[in-house]
Amino acid sequence: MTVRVHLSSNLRGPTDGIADIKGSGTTVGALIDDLDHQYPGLGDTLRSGVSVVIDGLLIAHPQYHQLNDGVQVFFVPQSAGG
Amino acid sequence: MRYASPTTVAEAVDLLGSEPQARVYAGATDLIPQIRSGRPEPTVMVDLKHIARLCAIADSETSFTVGAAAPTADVCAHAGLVVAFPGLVEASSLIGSDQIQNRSSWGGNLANASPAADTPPSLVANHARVVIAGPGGERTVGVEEVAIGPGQTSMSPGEFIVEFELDRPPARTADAYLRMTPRTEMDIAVVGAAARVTLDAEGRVTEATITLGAVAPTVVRAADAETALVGNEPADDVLDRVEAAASAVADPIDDKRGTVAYRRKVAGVLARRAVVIAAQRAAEPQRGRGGQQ
Amino acid sequence: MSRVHVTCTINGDPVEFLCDGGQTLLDALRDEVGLTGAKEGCGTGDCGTCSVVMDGRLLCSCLVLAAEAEGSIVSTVEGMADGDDLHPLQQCFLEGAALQCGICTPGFLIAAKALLDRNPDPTETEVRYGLAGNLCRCTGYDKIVRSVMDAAKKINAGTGDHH
Amino acid sequence: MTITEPKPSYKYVGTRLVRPDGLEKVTGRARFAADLNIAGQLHAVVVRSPHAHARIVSIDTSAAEAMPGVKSVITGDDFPAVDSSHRQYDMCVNVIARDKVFYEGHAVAAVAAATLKQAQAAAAAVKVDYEVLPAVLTIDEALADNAPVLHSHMLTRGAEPPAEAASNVAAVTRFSGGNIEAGFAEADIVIEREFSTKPVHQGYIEPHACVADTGQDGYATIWCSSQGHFNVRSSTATLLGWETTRIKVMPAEIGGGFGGKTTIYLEPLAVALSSQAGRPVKMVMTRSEVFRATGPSPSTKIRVKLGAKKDGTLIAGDAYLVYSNGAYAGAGGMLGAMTVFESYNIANFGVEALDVVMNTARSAAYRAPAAPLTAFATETVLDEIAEKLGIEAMELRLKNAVTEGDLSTMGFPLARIGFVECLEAIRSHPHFNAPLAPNQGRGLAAGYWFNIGESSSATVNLNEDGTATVVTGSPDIGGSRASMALMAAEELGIDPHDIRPVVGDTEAVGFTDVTEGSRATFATGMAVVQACRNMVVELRGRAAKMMEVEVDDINWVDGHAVYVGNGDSASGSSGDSAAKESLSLAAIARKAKRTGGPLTATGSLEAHGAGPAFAVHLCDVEVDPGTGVVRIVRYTAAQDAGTAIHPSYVEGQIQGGVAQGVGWALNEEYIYAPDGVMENPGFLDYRVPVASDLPMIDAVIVEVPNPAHPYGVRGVGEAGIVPPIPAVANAIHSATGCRIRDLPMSPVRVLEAITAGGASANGS
Repeated sequence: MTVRVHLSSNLRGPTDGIADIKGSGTTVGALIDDLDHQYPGLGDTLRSGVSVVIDGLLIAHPQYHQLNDGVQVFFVPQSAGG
Repeated sequence: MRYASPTTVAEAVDLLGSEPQARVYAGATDLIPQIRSGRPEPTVMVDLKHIARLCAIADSETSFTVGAAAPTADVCAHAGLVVAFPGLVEASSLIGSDQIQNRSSWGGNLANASPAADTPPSLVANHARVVIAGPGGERTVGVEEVAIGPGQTSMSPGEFIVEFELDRPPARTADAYLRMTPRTEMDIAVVGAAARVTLDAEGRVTEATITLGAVAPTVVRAADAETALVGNEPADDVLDRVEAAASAVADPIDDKRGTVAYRRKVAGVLARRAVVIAAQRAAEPQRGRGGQQ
Repeated sequence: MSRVHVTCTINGDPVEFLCDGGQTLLDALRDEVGLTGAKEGCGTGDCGTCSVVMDGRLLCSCLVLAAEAEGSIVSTVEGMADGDDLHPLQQCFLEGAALQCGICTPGFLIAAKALLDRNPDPTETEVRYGLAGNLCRCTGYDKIVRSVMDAAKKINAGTGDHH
Repeated sequence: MTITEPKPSYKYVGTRLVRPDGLEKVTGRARFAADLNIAGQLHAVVVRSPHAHARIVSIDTSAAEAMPGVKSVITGDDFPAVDSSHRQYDMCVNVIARDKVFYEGHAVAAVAAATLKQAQAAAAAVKVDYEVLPAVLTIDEALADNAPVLHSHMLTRGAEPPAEAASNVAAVTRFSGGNIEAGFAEADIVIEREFSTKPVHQGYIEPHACVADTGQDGYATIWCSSQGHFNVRSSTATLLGWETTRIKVMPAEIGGGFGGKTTIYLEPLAVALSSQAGRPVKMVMTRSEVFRATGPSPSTKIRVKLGAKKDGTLIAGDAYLVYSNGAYAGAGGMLGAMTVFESYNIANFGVEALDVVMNTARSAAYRAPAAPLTAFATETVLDEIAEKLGIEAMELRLKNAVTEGDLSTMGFPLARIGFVECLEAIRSHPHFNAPLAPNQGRGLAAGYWFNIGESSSATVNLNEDGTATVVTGSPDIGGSRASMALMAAEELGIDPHDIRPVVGDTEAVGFTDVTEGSRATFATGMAVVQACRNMVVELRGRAAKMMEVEVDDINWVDGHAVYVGNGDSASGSSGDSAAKESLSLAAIARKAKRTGGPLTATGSLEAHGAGPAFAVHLCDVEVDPGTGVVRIVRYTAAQDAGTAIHPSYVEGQIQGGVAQGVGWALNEEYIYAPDGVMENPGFLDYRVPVASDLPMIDAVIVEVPNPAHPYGVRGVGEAGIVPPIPAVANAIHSATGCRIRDLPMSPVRVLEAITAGGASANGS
């Protein structure tokens, strides 16, 4: 299935600055594989130190997170805490 | 390391004379951390707190005698001292927490010879004398003669401070002490200022002693500020001169606690404020009889 | 090196222990006597977590030689409660959430008891200055100060009837 | 308390339960790390570098080994080599130096002996030959063209084009949105300011301590206090090159952490020493070691530029952040970039953040890491914009505050948040319009923190008397056990006093991440709720057996299995007729043996949906114009807790954050001598606030529930430290007309600013 993807601005190197793209996959991991085909190098960018926000939920380790039709996936840097 | 607790001055003198690595021990708020951090240990710690004379506080018609190891908590609780030397008592109360107040003493504060110590400026302002015991017997010197530099005193090996003597202040006389610290408590003076003034019946200053702490290797007496004050009422223009003179005499260093410029300026500010407080106190009706209520 | 033999009273019990001449009362309490309620936060008298009362005086036990305790009466946090009966300060600290991590709590309780023994009805300012020798990094002191004042009320009202 | 949405009526959640671990703590019986003594233990001390930057030429331990009582001596050579590409390289070489030391206090060797004195003496006899190198001690020095490079492998991450030569810049992070040039062109007012801050320490009162015992079977047990014992286990194993399962970590009570105990320092040394000596080894840091050799916060240089329209609408923002993380790479700059503009809608923005290294102790997390410093910059520039535009500081913030659906700096729409509600809580507080005395001033500031989720596990065991034990893997730093008991009580429907919450060791409970990111009550709370809900499913099944009814006919109501089906199906002859309609949890627990065995349930999850927390603070100060001394005279702090599970400990977190923030604002700083030696490694000259430095701190709990948590919890541990620095700075400006942009705002600095007539070091 195809989902809308938004990259936070620090992750847009491989897309030449494009923020909003589309990709497909039933999980976030599969989505990243697809995005890496479209934008070589984006896979590495999105696989380490990156979280996603889906339906308002921040998901820190999203690789196997299931994607439903029509969702938008926001890739954001991973936060930390004290 | 041995621990010894003599009960007389003579016994303490003997102990200190018998071993070169003996150390006097009272509050030891600095000594114990040094030992624990692995510094060489003294061979014997001579605890002076079991000598009654060193812990006693006594007063007479004319004077006070305060044991060198009397806890500052006791000084602050002594009604006679509180009335006669409110500034000196304030200075005493500022040494550390309640916990430290039960260990710190004028003797320790003076013998450590820290330029930032709180009580020496007030002790000097009140013309205190110290009795020092040692192998050669006892001698009495002005309190300003004890510390001669950071960590250095004029006392010989084997000597220790036994007690402080303070004359009862004359009528219409009072002192004050102020210090600047970043925190309200648990801190070391960045600048300290003590003032003692005597007023005449018209409110003019007849005698003044103004001293500064933490702005030079030892307590500094602000003679020009005293001169500016004597013969005058402590009005604004006079106080301006006091402030300027106190700033001018300060000779501080830059260090982790403050800068030269800051210490110099604040020395003047605190000296001025201390003079104002001392003069207000001196003018209180009950001071007419010279510190006795 | 021969050790110093000390006989004293701790929390009402006669205690004997051996210590080194340079050993602090804090280390002796913790390592020789087995009372670990007093903590070491700094070792320089700046944090108050090692507070004990010796012969009626509140002290930082990290700045006292153990040998000095000879013949003395020492009170630590372990002796504050009367059996299962908590001291009003302990009760108020619990109810008032005056502790978070709890490492400073023994020192605060001892210092607060010494404060109330000396000044049974302190103002907020007096409590704050009276406890200035005890550092707490968790609470911002608010609930500690309130709990001490609550305990003072309780004790003064006789509802916290306790030794 | 401001409650913004109808709140479900809870029976226990939201009450002020006396904390279950409290009795042990007020009687002195609670065991913190240094309170543990194991029979036969040795005492160990660390040999530390006296130099800020040096190559280790050689280490001669022979004299130390020959000294009385010495049982083992270790150096970096006793640990497996670690490659700079290893994920935990920095942690490994920070715990014990290999070829170079990077800061004064860096561990180079450790000695275990029968007594502490013997160990100290032997440590002093370890001979280390250093080749002293020039030290880099400030951000400017680190960035200078000819700067000595600390790490020859450090290529700037995120650099474009990719870095080819090593430098002291670990990483660069850039964020942007809209069109920044166009934004500033549209602005009616633009203000740009520079800020600088020093490292500060978390200042937990309990120094790091541990006891380690390595058995002949090669398995080690560690007793220690930490914010995460599973992390102690894995990090120690990494350093030793061991299988994780060879190590068991027993959590002691922890005497404060605030981020500083999320990493390790002593444990691998203790295990290695114990392994060599065949005896348990105890290690306790001195306060001086804590200051010199554990992680302070980063120091920073920050430049923030904001543009606004006349009506106060923020239209453009530009930020340049440099965070020094001390000796090794860290994430301060990136976290700064993620927080600097996060509280406000700014259509056009750009952020560039550098993470740099220098020869000071490796920084560790400190409560909302990075955010207090970006808030210092943004909130004081905002204050200046408000002043210049003649708009109230509160109105300016309300006008630009982010709300649900607004876009984060990172591009996603924000979920339900409570920022505006916090602003309104302060605006309607009596403090807001209270009169001020001479030399007093009032400052307003806001703060934001993400909060995080991560992994948590919980086990609920029902005991035969009907009480429950709730085991979690989260060290309790501030009362979280009480919160766990309340949530479990709410779920199970039993009195929280009948629940014993405990922190389990690494072999007693499922994996649980570090207590950080304000996650314990949020994420571990979710695991507890999950475990309890699993338990309720089991309890309904057992009750169905006892009542001889279908499980679907049983509801769980207020601690009871209640039969809600058609009465006919419950008419079995052998059933417990007295319990036909309702069985208490205790009654079911009593019969557990006969209905299927012990009642145990677990919950384990990776918590998603940590809700961001906002805080808004109002601070009154009084400034002594003669000395520059600033005293805090009144303080009110509002914070969105989502739902306050235990209001007392939520208030406590807020109040504690305020106190730390005030200390950071006014007096706390690392002071280094020119050779990089820390000059103030003690509580006398590192000035954390004492009780008399602070007023009561009025904590106002705002509750805008987090939709992702079963009880609406947001983390509360960190956001409270974010606004105090700018709140104090803005209050000082209000009192004196001076804007101070360098921390700490010490008396020296304040008096300088007053004397200069309102101009601070970098202009006004």
